[in-house]
Amino acid sequence: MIDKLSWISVYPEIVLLIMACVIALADLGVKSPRRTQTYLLSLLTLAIVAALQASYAVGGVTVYGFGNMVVSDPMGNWLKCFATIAVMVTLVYGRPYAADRDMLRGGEMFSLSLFGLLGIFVMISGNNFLVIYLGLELLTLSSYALVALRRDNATATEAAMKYFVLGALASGFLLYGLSMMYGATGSLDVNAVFRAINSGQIKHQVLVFGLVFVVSGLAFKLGVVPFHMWIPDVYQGSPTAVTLLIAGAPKLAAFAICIRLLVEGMLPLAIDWQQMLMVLSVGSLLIGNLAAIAQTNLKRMLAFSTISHMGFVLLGLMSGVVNGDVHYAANAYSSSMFYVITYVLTTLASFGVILLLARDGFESEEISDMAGLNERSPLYAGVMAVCLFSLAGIPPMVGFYAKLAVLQALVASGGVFHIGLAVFAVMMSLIGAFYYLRVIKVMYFDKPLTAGTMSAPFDVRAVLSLNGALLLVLGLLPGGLMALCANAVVQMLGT
Amino acid sequence: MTLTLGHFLSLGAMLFALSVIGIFLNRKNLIVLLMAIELMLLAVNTNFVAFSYYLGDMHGQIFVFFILTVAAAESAIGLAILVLLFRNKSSINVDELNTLKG
Amino acid sequence: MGLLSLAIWTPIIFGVVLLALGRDDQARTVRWVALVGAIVSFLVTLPLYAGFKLGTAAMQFVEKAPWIERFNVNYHMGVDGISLWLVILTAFINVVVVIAGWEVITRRVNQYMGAFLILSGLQIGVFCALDGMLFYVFFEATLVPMYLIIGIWGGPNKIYAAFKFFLYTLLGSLLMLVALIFLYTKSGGSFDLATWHQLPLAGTAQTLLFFAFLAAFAVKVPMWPVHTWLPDVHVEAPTGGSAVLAAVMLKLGAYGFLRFSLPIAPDAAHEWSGLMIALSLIAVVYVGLVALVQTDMKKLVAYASVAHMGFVTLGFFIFNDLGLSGALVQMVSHGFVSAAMFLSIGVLYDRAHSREIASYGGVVNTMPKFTAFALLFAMANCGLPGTAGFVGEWMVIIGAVKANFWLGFAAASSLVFGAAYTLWMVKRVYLGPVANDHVKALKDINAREFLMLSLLAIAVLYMGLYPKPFTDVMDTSVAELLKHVALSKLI
Amino acid sequence: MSLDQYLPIFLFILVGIGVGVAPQVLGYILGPNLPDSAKNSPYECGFEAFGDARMKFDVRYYLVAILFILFDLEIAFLFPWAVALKDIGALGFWSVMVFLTILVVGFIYEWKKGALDWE
Amino acid sequence: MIDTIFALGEGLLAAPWWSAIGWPVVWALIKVTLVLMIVMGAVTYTTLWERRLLAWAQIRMGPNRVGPWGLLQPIADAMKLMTKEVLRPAAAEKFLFYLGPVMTVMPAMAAWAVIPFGPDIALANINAGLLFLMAITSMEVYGVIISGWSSNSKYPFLGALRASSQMVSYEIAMGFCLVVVLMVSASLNLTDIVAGQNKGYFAQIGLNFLSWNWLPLLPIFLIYFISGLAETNRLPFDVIEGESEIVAGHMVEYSGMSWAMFQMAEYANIWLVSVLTTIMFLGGWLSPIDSVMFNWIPGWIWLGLKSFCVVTMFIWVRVSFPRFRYDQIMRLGWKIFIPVSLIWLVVVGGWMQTPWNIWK
Repeated sequence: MIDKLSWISVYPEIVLLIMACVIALADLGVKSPRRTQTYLLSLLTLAIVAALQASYAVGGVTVYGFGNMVVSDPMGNWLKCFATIAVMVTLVYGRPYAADRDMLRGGEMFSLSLFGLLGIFVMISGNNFLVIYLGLELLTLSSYALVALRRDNATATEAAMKYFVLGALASGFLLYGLSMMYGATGSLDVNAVFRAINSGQIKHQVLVFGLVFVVSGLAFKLGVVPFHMWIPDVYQGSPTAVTLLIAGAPKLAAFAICIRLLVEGMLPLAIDWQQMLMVLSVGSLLIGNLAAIAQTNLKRMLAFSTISHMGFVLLGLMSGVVNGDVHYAANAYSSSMFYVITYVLTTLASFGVILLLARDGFESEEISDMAGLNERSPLYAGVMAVCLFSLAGIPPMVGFYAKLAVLQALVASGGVFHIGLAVFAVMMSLIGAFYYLRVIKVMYFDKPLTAGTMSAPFDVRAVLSLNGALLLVLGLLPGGLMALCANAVVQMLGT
Repeated sequence: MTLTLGHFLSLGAMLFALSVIGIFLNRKNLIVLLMAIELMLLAVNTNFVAFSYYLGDMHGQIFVFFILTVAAAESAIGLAILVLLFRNKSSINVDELNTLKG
Repeated sequence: MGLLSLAIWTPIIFGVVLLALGRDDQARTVRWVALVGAIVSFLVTLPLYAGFKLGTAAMQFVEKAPWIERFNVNYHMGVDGISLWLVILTAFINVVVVIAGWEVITRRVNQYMGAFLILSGLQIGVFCALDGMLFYVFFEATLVPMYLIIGIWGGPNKIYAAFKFFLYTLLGSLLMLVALIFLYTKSGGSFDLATWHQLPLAGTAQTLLFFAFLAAFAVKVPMWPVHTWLPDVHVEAPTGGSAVLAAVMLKLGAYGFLRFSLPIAPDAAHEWSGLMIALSLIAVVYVGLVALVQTDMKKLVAYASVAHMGFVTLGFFIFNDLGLSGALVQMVSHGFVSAAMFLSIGVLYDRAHSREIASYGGVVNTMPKFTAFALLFAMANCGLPGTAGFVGEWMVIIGAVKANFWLGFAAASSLVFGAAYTLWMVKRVYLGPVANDHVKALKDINAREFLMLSLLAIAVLYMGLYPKPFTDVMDTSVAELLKHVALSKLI
Repeated sequence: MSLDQYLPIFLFILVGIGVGVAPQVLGYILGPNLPDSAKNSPYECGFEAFGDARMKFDVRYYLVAILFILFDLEIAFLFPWAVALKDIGALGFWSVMVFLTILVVGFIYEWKKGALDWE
Repeated sequence: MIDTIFALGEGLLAAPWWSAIGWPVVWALIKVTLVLMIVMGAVTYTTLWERRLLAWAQIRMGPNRVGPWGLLQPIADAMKLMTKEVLRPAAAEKFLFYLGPVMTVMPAMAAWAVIPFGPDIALANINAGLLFLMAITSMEVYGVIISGWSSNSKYPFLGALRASSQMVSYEIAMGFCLVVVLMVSASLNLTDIVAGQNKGYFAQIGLNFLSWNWLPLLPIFLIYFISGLAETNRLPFDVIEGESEIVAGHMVEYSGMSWAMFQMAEYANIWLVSVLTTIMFLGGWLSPIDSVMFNWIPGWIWLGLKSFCVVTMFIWVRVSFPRFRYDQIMRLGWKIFIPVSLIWLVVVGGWMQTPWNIWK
């Protein structure tokens, strides 16, 4: 029986769950076409949850609850905190867009976002295959529905269908792998699995067989080559607000389950999964960057760039353990964590600008739609430029430090081969710089197609400016966030 | 002949392979695709139940319960999307999902 | 806040304020704020020279504070004899550029001025950084404003030029990044340059590092054969952009050789010095010939820049006192001269909107004051005694002769080419009868342009007639560097 | 695992199928077999059939199907709980109360959204 | 030749697998057939009973010509149907068209496998009896859908949609009812469920019928019964074959024995629901009062009697109530039955947590 529940480990989740339900029901009585009440209540909830998570994270205590089913550790708490903020920002950016496109007839966008966030929380907290799976599904099911929120839009529904099919396929792969792991180790508990593998009494082939499927499933979720097919279509097809929701916070969760499953659960198999991750990341860097060049649709281009960025994240993950030496683990995983967090931050701002440009009935999705943005609004052009430079990894934007951290982890952990990999990675980011620059070129060097200036609600303007400024400030002073990631990962590994 | 774990695992593997083939080779009907996805989850369930029985550990069966539920929710959403898709495109042909390309 | 921080952040803060506040309908205010910013930024660099202690090779005005503790990156700054004049040069050129863009730029003035101010701060940062990562951050960050300057205010083919500039230089520096990370790992977790200078390294590692740094710096300098971006960029960039590019940005690469390639991988530097000298000579001789056939004034000066920078790298890799200090002097003097050349072309271009040599002729008749300045700068460009250009080139040539007579001979031959292409251009553009109606309509320079050109003229003449303040500052540091490079670091 | 008791079930299913098949075969053999086009056309109140029978139908049927899937699985969850309720005590009871609360939230939601209306 | 065959037969009979599998199979088959004979007999005569009862209620004669009191009427009907032509619309899916009736009848028959007719009389006394029932009766819907769809005709199609929606809707309410029953009986085994009703205060003082589930679970009992009506598509919930709207629903295109299959399934299902109601709420084979007077009567007779009463209730409802509108049916199912059964589920669950729990 469950001897101790440790409710404290899930208080934020409980708050979020209750509030998500309350919001779903309360929204039924809301008449406002822009869902102001629902919106404010959602933001309030998210703010409370974020604060709660941050206070947990600062407390730095690791609590196992519900018979070891969930764990609340600083790494998870920080990730959850950032995910909450990401969802919050997304809602702020997305509301005018959604309101213009008839997506706010009901408050589903808000309640589903909150449920999706709950899924993210559960994924991050999960210390058991079952819990992780449930969180994953809660997130993806909410996302499917969100993508299809524009009911009359053929592209959106097509994207939803593709997302659904490939997402379900990914879940299937992951589950199959998990079932094999369960069969081999006899437990669903991540720690118990670790102990079982570490005992060395289990046949290696069986474990690797399961591992292949687990890694493929994770790769699907992260969207790395060759499991990336859904990313461009879904990014492009979804309503931009939803694209942002998919592109932002879930990446944090995907990173977290990689850590939970691969590191906490299967670290003794590191040699095997490292190789797989390496292949995946090389492929992602190559395909993601090369394919991005050919795109004319901004969202699609950013989708391919996401693929390449996830390749970088995997580079960090794969350089944690060298020949069984776990000395570099903290360094490597924290670099990945830093990368993911900064990536999400950047993505938020860049999609925020795209959302802002999209007027009623006009999707600002083509790169050419950005023409002369600098003439129309130097502020938004500036924010977008900062984002793109950050994505390209140009200092002093924060994206540079992310790349630096990952490359450092890569070089530190290996010999000539890893250095070669690092050179390959920087070459690929050079290609990346090209297509980011292209967008900047369109924004700054081209003549605007329309003369109109940009207008946006106050909340959007404020958050967007703050977001852009944060990219720069973090670029000048990245130390704090890096230290935060490092501490969190060290504590995670310590337990 | 006695049934061993291997038999159940082979069954699971076959179902899984079948569903993967169904997903990748099927170019005609999206409903078949949805069914293949369900089949995939069933393959996983077979695995879990078999392992659970042979390990004498109940957790695997509990997992199956949850997978079933999730599968139901998933098919509900899948079908909902399918209906939307049909309304918008008047077709559920896999090959006609080609607006998004590049 | 130390003097160096002040020198770096004053222009940057002014720049950011300009970006944030300025609008085109307040262009006047924007210009004045920019000018004040530039002048203040320049003034804060002067105490550096005043307070600089001669006779020591140690870093001065050192500031050190932890920056990114996780990677042991420090906000570590300092100047020595090598970098001091480059800092001052940068701030000076910035003032001149702000004046140069005063009336010419009418579109998004705040962004233009802001970009230059920020760029200036970043460049000063590069010269001051004593931490590998800090250096890299400043080094790379300079690309962003320059890219925008070229792209927004550039000529008809600006987009091609901007991309070429950005990607070429980024390619090199990314390799350097890997090298930096490698060094960080090798040195047990430090980005400190002084630590790296003492770090013993194996031969292969040194070679690889040397080439990784070469990739970054050679592109930036630029050395033959990776110089091709420079003429394109110069042609398309606005006048101010060209001036800063030629005067300061090229020096970033040259400076990098002195801070990274030579002291960190001295054995590799010696081993590959033959190659480097060869490349430098090709730059000097061959590119000098190429300059001869240019019909576009800016392109001509751009190729001349490549040739002059060839002198600099030549000076570095002959490893003697005269060569190295000559190269340093050449860096500073080329900063003044090339900026002046580009600004002169800019003055003409603003009036006639053409850079073709053929569309001018007899400018002296309509613009006598301007022609006087232009002749002075042209002489400096071809290294006539009494001008800034002479000192550096002469020292390098003597250094080269010391090392090897034929080397010196080849280098000296470039003086002939330099004189040839510069003077030929002068003859065709400025001298002779008025060639056409455009020239006839030219108005002589106004007070602003006069101020701008005379500032440069003073600098050029002062440096040519009395180079002692420059060489004095450099001597100790150069000697120290040579001593360091002479020691093998092989393990 | 004792499967003895399942043998009759298996046989029952087989026999059940037999009960379904045999009379139809019998009827086919014993009855006349004289089809004509009127007999073989679909019934439409005596009129000629028009249009395709594979028509679009009200989306609410489909909604009911989806809701059924979900609710039926909730019931599947409740089955083992109900059987074991006497053993698992208050904790078990309250856990499922939480579960049911969430279920009820969904139920209220769809009710208010009009998914259950058939006017 | 004959000797060889005989020897082969001998050998087969003597083989160990035969005694291990063969005999149980044969024995089980006999029992299965027996049960089905009884069920089919009951089905046949229920039709007669219904017609007579309807006639009596409407003050007319009903079938009384064939045999004494019309007792041979069902046989005659069967003969008639057997010699009718089996029609199939040209546009129908051939295989599915004939599969429809099979899929309808099969569950109605197979479900009897787990029904206990007495304390030890069950063909398959499995632990998951109720689960099996849930599973097999759910398959009923397939028959309806398949037949409605494969006919490739509009009325059957609409009828099938309506029927299946209605059936699945009420299945949820039924499911909740079953959950409540399970809560108090703590077993999925039907024999245990019946045995569990023979406990408690009233059973000790001999008033068995008051300790049966129907009393403490009265709302559930009612919901279950009414849902049973809807599940079997009986009046007042038989809009799917409402003559005035869509003729005969999914069976429009069927004739002859194919059509008879649907009728057979319907009546078999009525009996099944009745027997289940009896088992779960009315004490199964238990005698209503614990006295010598009743106890000598065998359990299966009690079961039969109680079930017969429930079946008669089905017919009485048909006589008495007008047909519901379709939207009313759906409203009743979703908006009344499901909430009420849910609430009662919570109430019973809470009750069981209190000291006044009567199902210890």
